Amino acid sequence: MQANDPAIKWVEEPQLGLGGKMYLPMFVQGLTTTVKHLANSLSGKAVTVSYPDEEPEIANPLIYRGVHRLNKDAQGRVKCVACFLCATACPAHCIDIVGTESPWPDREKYPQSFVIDELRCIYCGMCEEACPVDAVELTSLYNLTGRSREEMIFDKEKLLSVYDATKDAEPMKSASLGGTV
Amino acid sequence: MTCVPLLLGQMDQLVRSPLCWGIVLGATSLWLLLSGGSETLRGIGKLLGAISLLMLTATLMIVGDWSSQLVFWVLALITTGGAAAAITARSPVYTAIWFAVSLLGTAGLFLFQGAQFLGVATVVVYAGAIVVTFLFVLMLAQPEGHAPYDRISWSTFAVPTALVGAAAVIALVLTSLDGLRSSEPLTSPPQIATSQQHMAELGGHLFAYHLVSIEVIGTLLMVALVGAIAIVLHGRKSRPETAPDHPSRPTTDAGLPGGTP
Amino acid sequence: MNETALLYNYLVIGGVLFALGLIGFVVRRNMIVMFLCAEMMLQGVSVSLVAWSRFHDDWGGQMLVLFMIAIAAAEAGIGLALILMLFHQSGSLDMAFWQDLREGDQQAIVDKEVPEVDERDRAWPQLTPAGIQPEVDPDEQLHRSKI
Amino acid sequence: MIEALVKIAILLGGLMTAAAYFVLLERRMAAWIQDRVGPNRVGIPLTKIRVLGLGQPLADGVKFITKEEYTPAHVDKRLYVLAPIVILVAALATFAVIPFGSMIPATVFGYRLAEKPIELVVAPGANVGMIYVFALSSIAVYGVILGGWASNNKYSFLGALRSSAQLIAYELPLGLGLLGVVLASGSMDLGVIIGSQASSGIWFAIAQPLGFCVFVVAAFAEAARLPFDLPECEQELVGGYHTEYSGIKLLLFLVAEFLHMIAASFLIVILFLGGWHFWGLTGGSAEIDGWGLAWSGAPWLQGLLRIVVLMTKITLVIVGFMIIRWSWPRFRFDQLMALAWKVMLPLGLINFVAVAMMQQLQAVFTGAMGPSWLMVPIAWGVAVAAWLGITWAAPMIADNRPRRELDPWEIDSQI
Repeated sequence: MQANDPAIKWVEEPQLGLGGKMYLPMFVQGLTTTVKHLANSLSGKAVTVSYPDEEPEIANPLIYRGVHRLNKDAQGRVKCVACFLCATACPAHCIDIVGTESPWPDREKYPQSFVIDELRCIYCGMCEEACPVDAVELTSLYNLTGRSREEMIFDKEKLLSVYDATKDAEPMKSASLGGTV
Repeated sequence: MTCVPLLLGQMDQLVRSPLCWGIVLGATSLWLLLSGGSETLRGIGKLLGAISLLMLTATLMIVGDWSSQLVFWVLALITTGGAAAAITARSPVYTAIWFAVSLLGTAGLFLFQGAQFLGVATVVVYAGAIVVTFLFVLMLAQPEGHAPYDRISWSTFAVPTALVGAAAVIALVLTSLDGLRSSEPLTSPPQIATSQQHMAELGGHLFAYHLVSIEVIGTLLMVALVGAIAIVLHGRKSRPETAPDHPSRPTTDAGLPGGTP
Repeated sequence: MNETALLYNYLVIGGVLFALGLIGFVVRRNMIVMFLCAEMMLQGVSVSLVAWSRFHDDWGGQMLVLFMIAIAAAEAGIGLALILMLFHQSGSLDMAFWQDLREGDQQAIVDKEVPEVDERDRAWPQLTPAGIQPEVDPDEQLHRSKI
Repeated sequence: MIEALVKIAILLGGLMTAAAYFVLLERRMAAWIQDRVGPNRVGIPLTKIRVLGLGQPLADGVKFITKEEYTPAHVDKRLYVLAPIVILVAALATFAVIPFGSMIPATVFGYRLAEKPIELVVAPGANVGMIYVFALSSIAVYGVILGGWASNNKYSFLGALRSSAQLIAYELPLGLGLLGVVLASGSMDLGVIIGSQASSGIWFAIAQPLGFCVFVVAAFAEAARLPFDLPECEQELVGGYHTEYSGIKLLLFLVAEFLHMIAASFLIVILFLGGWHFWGLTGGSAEIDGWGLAWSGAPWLQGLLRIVVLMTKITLVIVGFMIIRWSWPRFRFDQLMALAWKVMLPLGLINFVAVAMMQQLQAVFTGAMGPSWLMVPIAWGVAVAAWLGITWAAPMIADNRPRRELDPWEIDSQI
């Protein structure tokens, strides 16, 4: 392709004004921005949160994606119906469900075991989106730690206990977001 | 040719001096190092070279009290040792580095003589600009730093001939300087070495007595700069598509970048 | 300090530098190394000149060295340009490529035997592998195992 | 002899500590400018007391030293080890001729320290002071170029090539900026240069604004600080010439870089910002003369004050270095070279010629050398005119716009 090819659309670079050519006004402009931020930080407006000393504020727990929990319904039963939608949706393949026939009349199946590997999870929230009965939810617990890999594999009991621990602080999203179940 | 009888006349005296043996040892070591032998031979050559350098340094005259003598010895060893290592190193990058070391020694020798400005200027101009530029080119041209033509010389006779010639130069210098050894010592330090206003005096002298030379040198540098640019530009334009195949072309190494056209 | 001894020593060192530069210039074939050897000869002369300058208590020697440094700089510029051009045309820094300027009745120098290139040198610019390749389980390729 | 050794010890200790704490300062400044807090955790070891993170340099040092020191298999071992040593030695040796204060009187509190007042510079009265600094800065190029080549890695090598080209190119404007000062003060001895500013009360930044600009820009480039840190730009060259280094060798490189910056700010302060001089505070004579009413009884106090003034100025200049680091993007390499050869070199030459002419005029009219207030307006006029001239010539210097009349294959021959 030649440079004078009519198919080429030439875009003119913007011309520098006098300030740009002199460099000095731009110099001062850049310096002013930097010094403004410096002064702001020095007067205590830095955005850093010194974590172990101060807890971060979670602005909206409803959309924060932390540790999972398995919700219980009004009778205290696990809400999950073992439909495998969350395991299918999970991009990290971290959910493992073993479904079995439900002892209750209002559903066909329930999870005999429901395991989430919190180390493999990427906290994308797809399981929450996929769940038709709003059984899996992500809480706003951010400080998830453990001493071994096994410890970080959460089974059904553990996930239910997360619900028990957080249900007062964070009511089920389905209710607050106008869900149907 | 007048030096031949002079040399012969002093041969007897020379053979008995460590100087002569130092030169012979040095020549042997250079021969071993330059003629591309095995690693063992090179090792022996290095050892002999070190010994001969020490011998030669020891035959130099005593210049002063022990501290300045020590400084002088170290500087002399750095200078000559660096130079010897530079011409025998196989990788040209090492050559340039050893040459820089030798230059640092030379600069030290200049400072030792009280020629402050020259000492520092040598480092700035030579070590700082020239050698760095050469390192630059070397690294671009020979990134791997090894080529067969750095291991062999022109022919079998090149090394001995050069060594004999160089030994003759050194022997000539030494014999013609023999008068200095026996003359009585002068100890009054000259004014140019002790001057407190070294730079001012040097500058004054330079611009008072050598003004025309300065102008000429300045012009020369300018012309050299323009010439260098002209040569490079010209060379770039007239670069042939394929280099003509020389019948006399020596062996090429296929591993070289762009070695075979 | 003993001025005579100083002069003697410096002249000897200057001579040695000059001789070493001479050897290198005659023996080596790399153009840049030859150039550096020529500079080494200049250094030898400089050392002698500074010594004479001190011995005679005269600035002349130092002036001359100063001019020599300037000339060496000019020479380096031109020399570098020439070497670069020669390198562009032959693809090598070997001086043996440029034997065309010899007399008509002279034989061109041809290398009888070339030292074989050290294998270590040959392999040198290669990068080392970044680590041991992990064993791959073929089953793992077919499906990602769940927990 | 003992005096010199003590001075060397103080200088080395002070420099190493300063380099360590400037690293901390640099990190915290970076954090503040980016609205963060920065390293503030490490305090006194084995206690839980945190003092603004002042233990951080110690922790960093321990980390660097105890880290695995990894030498890749493909490097040229000897040069690989030599490079950081060369660069550090060159960086440290620079300080031999740089004064870190004025003088200490021979007698302090009735205790006789020395025969005569102690000059606070390791090698006092070095006639070649400034050229010595230049010589060592050109030795430092070796460290960079050897490190890059010995690493046998294309990024390192590119970094080394860039670095050597940049350092050699910017040595010229650096020297030209300096020449004006040398011409006006009549000496290359840094102590004398401070003395001539102090006795006239005119800092060379005021007397030669153009030279000051050129020198500062070139000093930034010589110290390889942003916006001129092309030798080691992380985004393109993954660290440049020290990509392959780790452990204590890397530490040596980093310390040497900071020492370059400290040396550059020393030079800026000494050559252009009056060194230890401050109006009405330190006195104008090079000797400790007990100038001024307040200090007349305590000459040592005056000596101390001069050290404090000098160090304050240097710290401010270094803080300036750090603020500027976060204010501008890096130059492109051709822009960098164009700046050196097409902008800074002519400006330096203009400054040099202007200073020479002003000196001559001054000698003719007033018969006195050295800076004088008479010449300050002329100097500023020259500076503004030269700057406007460069502004006018800017499109010719750095025209990066595509040239549509050229065939792409011809562009190479047109450049």
